Amino acid sequence: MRLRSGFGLLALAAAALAVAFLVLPVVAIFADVSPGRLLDALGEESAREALWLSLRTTVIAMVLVVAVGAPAAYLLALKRFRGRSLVLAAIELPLVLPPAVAGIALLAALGPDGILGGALAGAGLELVFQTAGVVVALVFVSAPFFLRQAIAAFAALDPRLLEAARTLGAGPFRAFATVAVPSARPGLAAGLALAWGRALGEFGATLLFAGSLEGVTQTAPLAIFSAFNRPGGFTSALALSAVLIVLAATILVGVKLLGADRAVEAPPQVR
Amino acid sequence: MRLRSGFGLLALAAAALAVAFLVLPVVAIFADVSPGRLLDALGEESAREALWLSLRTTVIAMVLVVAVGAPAAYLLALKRFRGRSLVLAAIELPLVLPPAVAGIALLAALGPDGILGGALAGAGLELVFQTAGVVVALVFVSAPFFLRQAIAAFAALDPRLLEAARTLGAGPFRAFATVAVPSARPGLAAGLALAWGRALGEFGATLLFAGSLEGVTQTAPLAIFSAFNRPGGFTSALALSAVLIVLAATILVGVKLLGADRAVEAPPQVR
Amino acid sequence: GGSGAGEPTLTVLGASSLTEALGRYGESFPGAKVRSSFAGSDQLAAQIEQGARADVFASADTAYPAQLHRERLVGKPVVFARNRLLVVTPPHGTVESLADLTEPGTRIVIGDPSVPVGAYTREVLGRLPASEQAAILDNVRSEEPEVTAVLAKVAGGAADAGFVYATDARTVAGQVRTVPLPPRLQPDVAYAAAVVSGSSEEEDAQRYLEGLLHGAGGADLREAGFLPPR
Amino acid sequence: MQFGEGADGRSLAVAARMPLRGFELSLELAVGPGERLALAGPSGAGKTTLLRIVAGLVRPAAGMVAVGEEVWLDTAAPREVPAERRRCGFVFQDYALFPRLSAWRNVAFGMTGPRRQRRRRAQELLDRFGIGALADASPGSLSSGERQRVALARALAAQPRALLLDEPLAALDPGSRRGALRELQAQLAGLSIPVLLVTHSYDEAALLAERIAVIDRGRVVQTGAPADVSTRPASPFVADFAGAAVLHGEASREPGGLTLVRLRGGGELRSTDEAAGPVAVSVFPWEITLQPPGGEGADSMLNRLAGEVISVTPVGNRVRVGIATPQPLGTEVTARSAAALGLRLGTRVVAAWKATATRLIPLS
Amino acid sequence: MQFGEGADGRSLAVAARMPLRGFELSLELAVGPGERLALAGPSGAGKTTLLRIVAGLVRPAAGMVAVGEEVWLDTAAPREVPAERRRCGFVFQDYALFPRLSAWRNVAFGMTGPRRQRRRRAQELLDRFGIGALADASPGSLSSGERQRVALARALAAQPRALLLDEPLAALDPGSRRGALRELQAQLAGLSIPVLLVTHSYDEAALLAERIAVIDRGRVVQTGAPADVSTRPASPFVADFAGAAVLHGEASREPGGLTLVRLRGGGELRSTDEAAGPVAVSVFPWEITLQPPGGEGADSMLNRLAGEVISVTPVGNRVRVGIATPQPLGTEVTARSAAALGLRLGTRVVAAWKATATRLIPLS
Ligand SMILES: Nc1ncnc2c1ncn2[C@@H]1O[C@H](COP(=O)(O)OP(=O)(O)OP(=O)(O)O)[C@@H](O)[C@H]1O
Ligand SMILES: Nc1ncnc2c1ncn2[C@@H]1O[C@H](COP(=O)(O)OP(=O)(O)OP(=O)(O)O)[C@@H](O)[C@H]1O
Ligand SMILES: [Mg+2]
Ligand SMILES: [Mg+2]
Repeated sequence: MRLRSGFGLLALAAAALAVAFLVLPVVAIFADVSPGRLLDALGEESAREALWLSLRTTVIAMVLVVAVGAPAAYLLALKRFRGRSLVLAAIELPLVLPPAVAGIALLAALGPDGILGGALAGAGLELVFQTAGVVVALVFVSAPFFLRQAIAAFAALDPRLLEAARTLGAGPFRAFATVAVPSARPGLAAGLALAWGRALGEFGATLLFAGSLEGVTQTAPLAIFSAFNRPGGFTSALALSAVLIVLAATILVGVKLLGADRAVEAPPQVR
Repeated sequence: MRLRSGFGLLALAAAALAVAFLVLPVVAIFADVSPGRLLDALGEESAREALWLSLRTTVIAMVLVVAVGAPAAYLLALKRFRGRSLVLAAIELPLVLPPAVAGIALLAALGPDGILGGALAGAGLELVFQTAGVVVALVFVSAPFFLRQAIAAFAALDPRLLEAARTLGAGPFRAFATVAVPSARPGLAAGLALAWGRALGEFGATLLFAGSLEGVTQTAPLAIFSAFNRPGGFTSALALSAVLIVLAATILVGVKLLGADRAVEAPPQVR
Repeated sequence: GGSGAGEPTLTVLGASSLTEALGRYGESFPGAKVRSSFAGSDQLAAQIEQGARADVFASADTAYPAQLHRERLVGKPVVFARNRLLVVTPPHGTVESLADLTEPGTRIVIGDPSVPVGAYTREVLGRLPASEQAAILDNVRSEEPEVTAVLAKVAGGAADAGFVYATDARTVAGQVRTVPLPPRLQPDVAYAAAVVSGSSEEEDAQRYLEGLLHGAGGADLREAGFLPPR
Repeated sequence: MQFGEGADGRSLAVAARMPLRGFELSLELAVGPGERLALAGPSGAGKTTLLRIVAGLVRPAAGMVAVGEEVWLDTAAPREVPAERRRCGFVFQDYALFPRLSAWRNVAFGMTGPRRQRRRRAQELLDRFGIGALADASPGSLSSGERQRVALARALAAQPRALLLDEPLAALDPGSRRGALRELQAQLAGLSIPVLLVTHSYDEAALLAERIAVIDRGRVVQTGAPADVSTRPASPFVADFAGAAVLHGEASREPGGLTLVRLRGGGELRSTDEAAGPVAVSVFPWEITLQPPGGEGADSMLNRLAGEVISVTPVGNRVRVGIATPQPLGTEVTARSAAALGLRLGTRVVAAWKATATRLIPLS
Repeated sequence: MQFGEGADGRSLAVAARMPLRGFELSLELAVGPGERLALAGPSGAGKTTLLRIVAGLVRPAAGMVAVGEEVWLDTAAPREVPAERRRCGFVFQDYALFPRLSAWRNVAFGMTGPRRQRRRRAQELLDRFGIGALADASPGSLSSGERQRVALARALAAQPRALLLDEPLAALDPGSRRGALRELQAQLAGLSIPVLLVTHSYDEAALLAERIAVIDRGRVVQTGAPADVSTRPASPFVADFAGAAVLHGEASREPGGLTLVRLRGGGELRSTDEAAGPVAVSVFPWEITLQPPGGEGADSMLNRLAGEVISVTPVGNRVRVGIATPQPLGTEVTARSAAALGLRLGTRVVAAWKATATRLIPLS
């Protein structure tokens, strides 16, 4: 598309508008926070603890999401079965739940009086008020993001690569680990970045399901909310938000680089 | 992958676990709500009004997102320029903002005292406590979902199709409308479904930026929240949630069908 | 709120816990159309600080109105209602009295100190003997910045007890039991409201506050379980 | 390091039946140790499907696959060895190299043992195929010819019991195809395992294999040495496929031992083949000479058809000439004769050939 | 409805210079109205790039493109007409049909006017190309041959001023290529606009075009009629490309009017061409006869090289025989002579050809 055409200019305007609209509010947060306040926010013990808890719980959640989600997505991508499209729609539903409803839904399913409450208690597994509960809430809200990207990435795999692996003696697991995952890596990384970003910002479901206790269940978004409530806490809430945004941006970019299609940078094909 | 192998069974277990974990909480909501309550929820004037407002505002938001986002994504997908990857990361940042922070950010940028507040007021445009504000909040939180999918879909376009269109006399707009958009349709539809789902569940940013005024800015998620604060409100909140889930599922499936790759169902290639 | 040619419109920002009472009051308010927006008091304060145009701010505490008043963002606040704290427990729970809260292993949820209900809860606990206070605080499993989260956990059986306002308990009526606090422990829970500076409908806003104190609004508050301002 | 040679003396046997879109695949084949059998046939005939059945990538409705004593599939037993335990080398049509593994890692994929040893053995194989220097290159940076060699090395590295190749030359551009063909010939010639290869083209099949199985619509219509198949086509389809011109007519015995064929649309031919009733007549383009009209019977050629030239296409030192005889006829003459005849569109000529070069194929 | 015929009398002229990866594209070409010029050359030579420059899809560092009076590009002016206003028909290598438009909508894409009229004109064109029945089919459901015809129809439907075809036959499987080649010949023959087509293969170039431009590493190394290019190759590269065997040696004049070439590695040849100093010798495989060793000089063939047979590959009724003369030599003989000689790997033979069939190419 030539930029110097009517539509080219229109598209340019659209892109500028879209970028400005999405970036401006984020910039506005930074504009409200002086660099000094940013450092102060990091200096606060409780803020550091919340960030650290956020990092820990999101990492664990991402490990779970990837460890269970990748094989699950692989299967859902490759197998055709009746009701498949229904299943694919169902796993996207958590996306539309308002956060508080997601938390209540988790309580109704996994809380002590929930559907599986007895079974979990019997297994000695306590989630509510526990860091484990935070992880569960994070997995619930972020898994759909990873799953849908992973399914798309695996579905786009060249099936002959998997067949080639089989004729070379690779069983299903080896084919998955050495052929499918490396080939789908850019898509998996994009899904992971998205899920991680969503988990880092997660607020409502965590609060309702796991609660909010410093050092145990109070993640950064909860700490921001709490700071926000404190008289005069507005700026420190913004400062903590800014830190969270920087952290998230780092993770987004880092994970994407990890998934960057290195094959593309291979030397050009010459004969 | 054969299911009857060690890894096949493992993947099956992973898929079952993932689906159950994501679906169970949603089911739990329905289990807690009797069908009668569901109908009652629909019977309430305020609930109907909130659903109708949600539908209206999300539709307008989606129209804006697609109308501006599609050409913007097209340009961002096809043009290489310095800082492109930075721009692509920046437009994903709203994804990680905790909802309340997103609301504050919008207030700081577009509120009466925000960066652009004066300019907007000068143009006679009021957003806070206005339905227009809801739309702005929805666009802000949902646009990244559409944009990233749309960019991926346009980037995957065969560039020769666009070149072919040009050699046949199609200017940039015609190439976009008649070649790029139809070819990218499945990706665009997936992005739209995701953005729409996210917009339907949007709570925090809307509440802070647009308030929760019945009939004006109180969308379904806000009405759910408001119901929580009324006597006996827990059950009616859950009932309204269930209705919202059904609505969202319908939209998700509908939009996906719209984007279904009909070419795939073309008669098999025989020679 | 702007004024049309006909009835003026009054924009009321109310604390979430006032949803029922102010909702009803607004519907029957004479002489003006009332639009009410309910959210956490802190969120409403943030909106006003960010310049949102409203007419009345009805908070669930006195601190936010006082703070905004100092910043000249609202007029002089008046206390328009009071509330009581009580303990909610699951219907089949183990907690039947205040004393049970000190039992080790009892799962208690209270408000985050940053929200009024959390601050008041600490005030209540402060009036208990030091050992009891320590035992209860030891049992606190979560400090919730939203009352909904406290109620959801008690109603869902995830917590054995929670400290909330009497009015909040009504939203989960039937799903929880309530244990009242003895009067000697009751804090002075006051709700203050003020007219937002620069309101274009100042007269009506003032009239709205009057009604809350002495008129139909007061009745609606009483009906929703609030106590009259002393 | 050895490859292929390990599996001495074991032949591959396949029998399969399976409904495909539009027709049923139903065939039996056996390939001896060290034998190269080419499956040739038009697009969609079921060639790839057969290879996939052998490799275990597709399960037929009924069938049997065995290499020597080892039964890979027997739907009657039932017994089925999964693809990954068959040790069946497969060279895919577009090679299906793993895009994120270097050339040597692709080759080493099917090997077992410690990494260093696999690396060394992969390097040896790559050296043997003349691309040792490219061991660390990624498949995307290789030319199609190089990719073909990596794919073959990879399939052989796992010391397969049988080797399957699906159109190994189709992905090459025409410029590299000639060279690659020669190389592949040499590489396949050294193997002692059964080799089953698929191709669209009769010529390629003839060059690469000792035996051809022509397959059409799921059935083997003829097998035999390349020369036999082209000189004695079992059906008009095979004749056409092997490059012959095919005409249709009605045969009857003549006194004198020849067979007379009255062509549909007019004209008569004579053949030394025996036949009666409806037949297809096949004659190779290079058996036909072109003569100016009029000069009758100055030679031993019994068959003469006159017509206008409708196409002239030079190919190397020869010219392909299409003639509008009652049934259009493709012929091939030397550039010299074409010039001598002054051939151009519209020229009237007589196509003449011997009765001995006229193959008759009875039509049921 | 007419196509091509409208732009009578306008020829296409191109001159372009542009750095590519590894070398510089730098060439000038002109194609007359109705002329078909084939760009032939190895992969990566810059053929596609040249077409893209003409169509306006790539801008060269410097250059000029014009059709008749109409200047499409002149970097000196500077002037550049965007691709969509050049009306330059382009048939892409893999056709680049719009996958979500039916065949007729693809064809009608470049047309203007009301829908019904476009539909009718598209249908006419499809009928003309023999695929009228497929007007509503989606490209995905067409065979590659049908797709090629749709692509050509689409390019012509916009009544282009020039037609560019990038390897129009490369996407076809070998089975359909022969037929498609014939058809394309007929279709291109009827046009009155300049036609520039790209191919990898000398044979295809010879069949489709009146003039060939052989291009290598961004430069035109020879242009001329196909016969001229193959009989008088301007460089060893062209000779090899046209299918000749190429040997290297040192030439010197002999008394008697012949040139003597001492081959590198041993052996002598004689040629009627004049040359001195280092030369490349080219001879076409079919000019070479094979004889049993010993029978010297029984014929007029001055050039004789002895060696062992290293490859024997039958092709139709001919056999390609590789011989390990000091510089390896590719020859082609009839199946009959091959049989008579008892050719097999290792047989010693003498390759013989005439001095008049020996082309000398001086190496600067
Ligand atoms: N698993 C299957 N079940 C049913 N039909 C199939 C299956 N796989 C392929 N087919 C059909 O069988 C037919 C033969 O396909 P196959 O790929 O074997 O042909 P081919 O001879 O390899 O053709 P080509 O030369 O084009 O590769 C095709 O019509 C295809 O659609
Ligand atoms: N816009 C460009 N700028 C620089 N180099 C380019 C550009 N486009 C292509 N090239 C390079 O120019 C060379 C020639 O490419 P081109 O596609 O024109 O070759 P070709 O002759 O068509 O080859 P093939 O027969 O394989 O299609 C290649 O090495 C390619 O990488
Ligand atoms: Mg095939
Ligand atoms: Mg090219």
